[in-house]
Amino acid sequence: MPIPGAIYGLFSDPSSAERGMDALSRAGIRPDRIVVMSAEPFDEYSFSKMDEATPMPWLAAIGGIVGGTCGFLLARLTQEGYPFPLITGGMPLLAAWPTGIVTYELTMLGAVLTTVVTLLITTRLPNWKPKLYDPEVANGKILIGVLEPSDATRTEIEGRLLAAGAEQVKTTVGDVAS
Amino acid sequence: MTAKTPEQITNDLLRPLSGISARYVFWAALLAGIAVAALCAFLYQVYSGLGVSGLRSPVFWGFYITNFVFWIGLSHAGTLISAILRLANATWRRPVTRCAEVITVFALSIGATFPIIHLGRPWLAFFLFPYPSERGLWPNIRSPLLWDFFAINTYLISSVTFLLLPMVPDFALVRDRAAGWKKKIYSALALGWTGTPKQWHRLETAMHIMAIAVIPVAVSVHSIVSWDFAMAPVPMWHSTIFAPYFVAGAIFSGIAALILAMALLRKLLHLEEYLLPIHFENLGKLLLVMSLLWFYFVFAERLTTWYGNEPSEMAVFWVTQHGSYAPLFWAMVSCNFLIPFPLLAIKKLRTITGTAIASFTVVIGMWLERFLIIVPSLSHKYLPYRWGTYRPTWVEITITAGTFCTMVLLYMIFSKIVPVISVWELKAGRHEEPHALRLARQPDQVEAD
Amino acid sequence: MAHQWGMAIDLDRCNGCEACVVACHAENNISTVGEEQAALSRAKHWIRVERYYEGEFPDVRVKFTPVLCQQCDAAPCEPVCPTFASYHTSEGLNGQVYNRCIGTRYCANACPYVVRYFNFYNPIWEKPLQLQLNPDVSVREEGVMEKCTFCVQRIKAREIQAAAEKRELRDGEIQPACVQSCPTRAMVFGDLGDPESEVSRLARSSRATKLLGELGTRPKVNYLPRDSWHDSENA
Amino acid sequence: MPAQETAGSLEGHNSDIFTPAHPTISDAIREFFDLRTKPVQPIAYTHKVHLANGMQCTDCHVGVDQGPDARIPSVNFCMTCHQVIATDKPEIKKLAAYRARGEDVPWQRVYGFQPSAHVRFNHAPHIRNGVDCSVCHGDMRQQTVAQRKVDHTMGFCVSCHQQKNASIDCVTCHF
Amino acid sequence: MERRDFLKISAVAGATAALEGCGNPDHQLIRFVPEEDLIPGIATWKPSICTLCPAGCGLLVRVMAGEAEVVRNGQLGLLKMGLAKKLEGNPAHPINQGKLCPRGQAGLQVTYHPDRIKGPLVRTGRRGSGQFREVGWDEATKQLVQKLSELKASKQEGGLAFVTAPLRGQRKTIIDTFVASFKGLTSIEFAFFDDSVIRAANAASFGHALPPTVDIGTSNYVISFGADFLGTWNSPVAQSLGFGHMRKGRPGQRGKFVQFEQRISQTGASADEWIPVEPGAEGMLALSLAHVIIAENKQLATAAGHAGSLIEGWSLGLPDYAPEKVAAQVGVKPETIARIAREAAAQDPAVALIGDAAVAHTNGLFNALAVNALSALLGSVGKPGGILFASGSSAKPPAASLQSWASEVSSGATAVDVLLLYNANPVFAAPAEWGVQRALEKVPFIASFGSFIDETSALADLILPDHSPLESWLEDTPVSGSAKTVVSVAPPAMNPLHNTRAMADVLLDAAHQLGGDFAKTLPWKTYEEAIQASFAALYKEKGSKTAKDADEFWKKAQEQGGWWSTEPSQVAAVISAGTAVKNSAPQFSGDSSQYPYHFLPFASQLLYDGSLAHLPWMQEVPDPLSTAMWGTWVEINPRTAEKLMIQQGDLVEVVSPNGKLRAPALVSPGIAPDVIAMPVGQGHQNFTRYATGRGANPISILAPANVEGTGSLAWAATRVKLSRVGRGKLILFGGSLSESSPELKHR
Repeated sequence: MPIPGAIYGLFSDPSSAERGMDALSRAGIRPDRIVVMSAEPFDEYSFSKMDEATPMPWLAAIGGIVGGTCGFLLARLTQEGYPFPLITGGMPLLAAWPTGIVTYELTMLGAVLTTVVTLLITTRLPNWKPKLYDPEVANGKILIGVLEPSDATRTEIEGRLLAAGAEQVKTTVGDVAS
Repeated sequence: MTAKTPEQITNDLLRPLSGISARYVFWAALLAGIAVAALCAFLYQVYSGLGVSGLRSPVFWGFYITNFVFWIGLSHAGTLISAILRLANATWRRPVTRCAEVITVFALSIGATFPIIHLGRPWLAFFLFPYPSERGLWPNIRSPLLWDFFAINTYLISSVTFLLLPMVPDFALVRDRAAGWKKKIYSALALGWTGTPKQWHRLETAMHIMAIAVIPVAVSVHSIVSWDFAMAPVPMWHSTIFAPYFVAGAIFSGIAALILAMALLRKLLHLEEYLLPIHFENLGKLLLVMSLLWFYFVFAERLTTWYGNEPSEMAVFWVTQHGSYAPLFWAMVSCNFLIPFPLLAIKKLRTITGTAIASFTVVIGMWLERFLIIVPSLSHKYLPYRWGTYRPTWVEITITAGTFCTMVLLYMIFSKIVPVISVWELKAGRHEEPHALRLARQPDQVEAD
Repeated sequence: MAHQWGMAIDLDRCNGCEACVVACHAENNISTVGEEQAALSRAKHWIRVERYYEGEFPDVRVKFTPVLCQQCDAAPCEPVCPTFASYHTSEGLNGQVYNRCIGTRYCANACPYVVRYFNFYNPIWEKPLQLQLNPDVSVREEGVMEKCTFCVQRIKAREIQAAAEKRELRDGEIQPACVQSCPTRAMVFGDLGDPESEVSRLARSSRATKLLGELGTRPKVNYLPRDSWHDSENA
Repeated sequence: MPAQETAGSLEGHNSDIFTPAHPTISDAIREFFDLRTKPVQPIAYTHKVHLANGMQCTDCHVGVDQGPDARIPSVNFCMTCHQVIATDKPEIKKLAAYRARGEDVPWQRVYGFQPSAHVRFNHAPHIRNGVDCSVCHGDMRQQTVAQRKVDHTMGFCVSCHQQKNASIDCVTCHF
Repeated sequence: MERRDFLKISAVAGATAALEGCGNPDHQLIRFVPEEDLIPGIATWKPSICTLCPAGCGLLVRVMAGEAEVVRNGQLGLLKMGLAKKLEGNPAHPINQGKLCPRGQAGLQVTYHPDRIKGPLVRTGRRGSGQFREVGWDEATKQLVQKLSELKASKQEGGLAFVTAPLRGQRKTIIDTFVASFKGLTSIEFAFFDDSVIRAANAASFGHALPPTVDIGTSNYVISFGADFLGTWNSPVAQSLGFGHMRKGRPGQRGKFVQFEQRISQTGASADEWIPVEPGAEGMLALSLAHVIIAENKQLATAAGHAGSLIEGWSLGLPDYAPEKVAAQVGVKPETIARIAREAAAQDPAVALIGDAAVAHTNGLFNALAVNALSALLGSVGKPGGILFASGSSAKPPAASLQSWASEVSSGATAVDVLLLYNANPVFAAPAEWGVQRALEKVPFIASFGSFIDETSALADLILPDHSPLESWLEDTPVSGSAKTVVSVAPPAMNPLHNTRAMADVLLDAAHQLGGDFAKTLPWKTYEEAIQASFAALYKEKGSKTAKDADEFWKKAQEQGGWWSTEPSQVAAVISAGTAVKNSAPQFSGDSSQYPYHFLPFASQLLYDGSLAHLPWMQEVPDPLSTAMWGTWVEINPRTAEKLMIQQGDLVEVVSPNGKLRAPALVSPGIAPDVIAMPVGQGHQNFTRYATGRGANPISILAPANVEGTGSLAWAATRVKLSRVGRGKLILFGGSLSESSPELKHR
């Protein structure tokens, strides 16, 4: 039975991190148990090939539509807001062009805001107390580790990480399930 | 000179955040002083009445609206440029984007204050907000000023987020190296960023979407600013060319401002190894294109007017070409075209200094352009009996100077709390296409490739 | 149908005497701004008599044109106002709601006739000059745009009176201050909605023109230009 | 209500100019937030008693059905009755004292729009169209010294105008 | 209070302090018990009379309840009272028929002027120092009476002088009677723009010593020689009404109007044909027109009758005035003269009138007689569409001339002990050369009835301020503007704001205190009584269809603002045989080599002769032609300006043989190159906060030349030179001069 905590290695360069990753997967660790952290994106390395799929663009589009609708309604309803028709310049009370402009602006605003919100939610930010982190990452080290490894695998993992070229392997105790 | 390790990069780029020199304090104090003076001038205007400005009939708009258009234009430096570069995936963008986006945020906030500064009764500015009241009255959606309200707010919000998101990983970086109260602050700002692949992927997707969204917003913003004028039947205002003309002008002045900012940062923050000649080279080329485009627009506008020979328009036309506004007009042409063109077109001159000089004249020239769009038209409307003139007073001049100082001051402060170059993006760029930076280091080979 | 207030000005009668200007000042509480401000082109004359010289000595001619707010039906000043301070009333006037005005001065820029005047300072009356103020008309404060209202206070007063007397308004019953004062009877005010009214008759006449009509502002002030003398006319 | 120059000559009467400007910044702020000082009446006039004795509003507030304003009666007008009626009451003594000094009673305004609201209110058409005084002034039969019972906001005016389908065109009131 | 100071206290958000703002009575002025029980917000219209110029238009005054800060027995307080809010023409009045000129409407500001004298003043400082002490009426009247009784006792010749503006009606009667009781001269009437030349000419030509009532309305051809009849001349509102009617009042029929002058006046601006003429050559031109008409047998010479017979060579058809002979001197092309003559002869009725500068030359009387003869020849005298004469104080003795009086006094020939001033400001409005100021300084005691401190009343020892016109009883008998007999009267439109008294009342009061035969000659207690008496007399004389007795007649008159005949009045002409006058060329002071330019002062449309320069409205309303505000200007032809290298707005120095002045230049195409024009009205040294120290006064540099055959000033007979001395301050409301800017051409 697994005990709480995590075990991870710190790699100084992406290629060794790559090897560490392979080692872990060959050891049959479930991918969702593996954790990777780096101070910069390593898109072209396989160890960061995870959680790539996201509906963000679609959500943004929907957000845009919602925003646009709000804009349109705002433009419409406010002009009809006062019970007396406030005609200006001989224009119709509900003029298409300006309504279009307001609708457009709020569409964009909607899209942008949804994007930001989606980003924060999907990445669980803000989260000021990350369960598992190592400041070494800020110094360019790449962290690759396993969450809640079972006692059985513990030593094996440690060995494999070191073999792969981890500069050091650390263990944390305590609930790290993020 | 060899490629920098991530360690070095981080150290170099975070250095400015620690320590404040006496020189810095002096300049900051000086700028702050002028900014405060401007604030006082504004309060004096509120207290005494708009009469303390030089505005009069028929020139009801002067310096304030000139500044408004100018700053909004300047704000197109960042978000738009960096967005374009991001989408075009121009690798040399990486050290540039943040300096650019910061300009946007600050210039936009400054520009947005002018419509309030110029009001006869600024304390009633809230009438512009669509809020429900017992009166049942709402603002007039048909007024271009309302469009401004929506466009500028949208643009501001987008730009701020566009600037902030990529800053989070760098905050994390600072967090991990800082100690004490600084650590507390930066931890808060870092939102607990850890740098898992998921976070990186999401951030990059978000930035991509935002880049797509922000370009049309930026375009719409300055189109709408131009429509503030084009919607009024005023000679030389009521023109279809205005929207593109203004957008082009905005990008033009924006790039100029960016180059200036970069040149200064490079000197003051010793970023010689990050802001390289290639960046000025490339931005210089962009500026050249915009300069030509600007000249093309001016030419098109003038030509059409001249052939149209519509009396009311010709009055404005001649007063700018030969009349009392001619000196300013020709100064503008020199600043925006005659001077920058050779500086940017001739390769030998397209140095950092060269581009910086060109940018400086362009910034001045574009300010003049806005002034010359507004004042001559207003002072020469249809009925010659009511032709007039305009002279700014010390109040307007102080407030104008104040906003320029505020801009620089904000930039200075920013450079002390955030790395002005995006550390992680730079690193990412380093290993992505290793040759990009190599080329950058031998700009003379760029053409060869 | 609702009234459509309009005016006709016969420039063949007008002799530029400025009586209308003073009448307007007296009726509408228009403050004098003083020498210093006048020099800054901030004097307020809701109606002004434009004077143009034509030709050179000795063959000089002078043309007078009283210019006041044209109360356009497609007024450029209205849509640009963000707060509805400038809007079109049900009786076809360009309403100017002082309390809504925040002083963007956009309307004044948009107005091709330059008939909108701005209060750059609070107006002052050196006592007891304030006793001349007309209680039926607002005293405008600093930061507010103002302009000719076709003497809306007189219109309202007459409408209320007619309602009290349960009758229709008579043509020519309402006279703005300028019209009332005009010594040559060059100005006629009335309801353009009523084809029988004097002003409608003049507006239909072949002489009628509009100031800057080509701008499509649909002004409700009709100008009847100066005629020339033909011997035959009197034959 | 359109008595600007009255207000003006009251305001800052010590200065030799009349201006719509506020004498002090705090006055400006107070008006901006519509903070009104409670009027202090020189004499505790009681509407309740007078109305209870069968008097009509228009007996004293003459002109309210003819023109924009309702007249506040002068001391002479009050004294026409109070020569003889209730002369022993302290408040009436005050009244008599004013008259003796050749002064009018400095009644304070209870209602009235802020001048910056630019409302040209006209009583007559309202009275003619059967709007009861109490609609806007509360039931004076229940009030002794007049108090501000009804808040004359634009919403208040507009909603009533709508019910009575009177014009709600801005220029109906603002000019 | 300076605007700058005011900015400090004012500004912030606009709007009068909240109505119930000062919610505590203790913080307020006391309120006086109102004298009248007014209903607030309801306007009443009261008839009145405009006194600002001799036209005598009828007014309606809009009176509404308001609260005024007033001083009553020494205490400042608020008083609810009826206040004049607006002046409009009285529709019932035959002269202005409900219309009113800009000056008349600004009369409102006379009453509310901040610098009005608020009570009787006694001089404390030295003369002209402007230091006075407020006193009560009793003390003030006592001082006046004492001086007068001393004078009476001394029985000295000409010891009393009374200088007034030209007056009519009972005020004149009272003054004349009053002065007559002292030995020596009667009152001196003085106004810069007086009509004595016209009166003299009309007396000679037509037997009416009156200004003409020109029936422009029904005329088909109007020739005006320099008369600014739509602006300031004679009865401008009546003439404007006529002008409008002539132009568009008669469907299918539109009269022509030709103006001859040197500078486009506001009237000339409305002419169908504006023709410049050499200064002073108007008479010659008129006779040339007459020559053509006679020569071409369009009209018999004899048709001109007596008026013609006054012109030498008339019966012979004026051989010396053939267009080609006089063209050079007149400065008008012969063919133009001939054409105008033919047009005029062909139109019936056609009328010729002359005024302003044309009669202010040394040969002004000749010019006037010549034009009168032309009118007579055109057959429009005494006919509709022509020149008519109202009834009215026709036979008036020529008032003593201020000029001669001043010279006598300053030379010491006459000693004057007491000088009374009323509505006249000769120190400002008379040429410096007359030495009025020197004369006044010689007078030991001067009392002024004026409402304002001006250049003249500043020299007074005692000031007895009159009511403003709106506050006092008024009556008037206009002498032109309507063919009907008009006798206007009006009770006060409002109660006096300040501690003032009507001049007539003060005089009557003084008379009664002096006692003697005044009890008989001035039987009335008050001015009101005097007016009522005159109406009683009028009722007896004219009778009335509507009123059953004198009282009702009097009441009706007050209600409608006066009494007027229903039919045009028929007044018999008093023709006295006169000798034929021969052409006299105008004389100009200053020889043309040294002073190359004619100096042409003209009446300001807004400030008139300067007596209205103290009204803010008149200062800020743009002048019709120059569009100038708050200042004066010197009008110059572009060619002249170019020659002298003078730009618009430059400060120029105008030098005449009799003085110099400085004013900003206004370059205008509407003036002859050899003429420099300047409006009268500005240049007050001491006339309230609005007029003092503003611009320059053209009168000050005029030569003391007289119109031959009359005592009046030939104010257009001065020559000047001018030069640029720097930048001036010229405030114009108007931008471009021309509608089509030369800039608008392709280049």
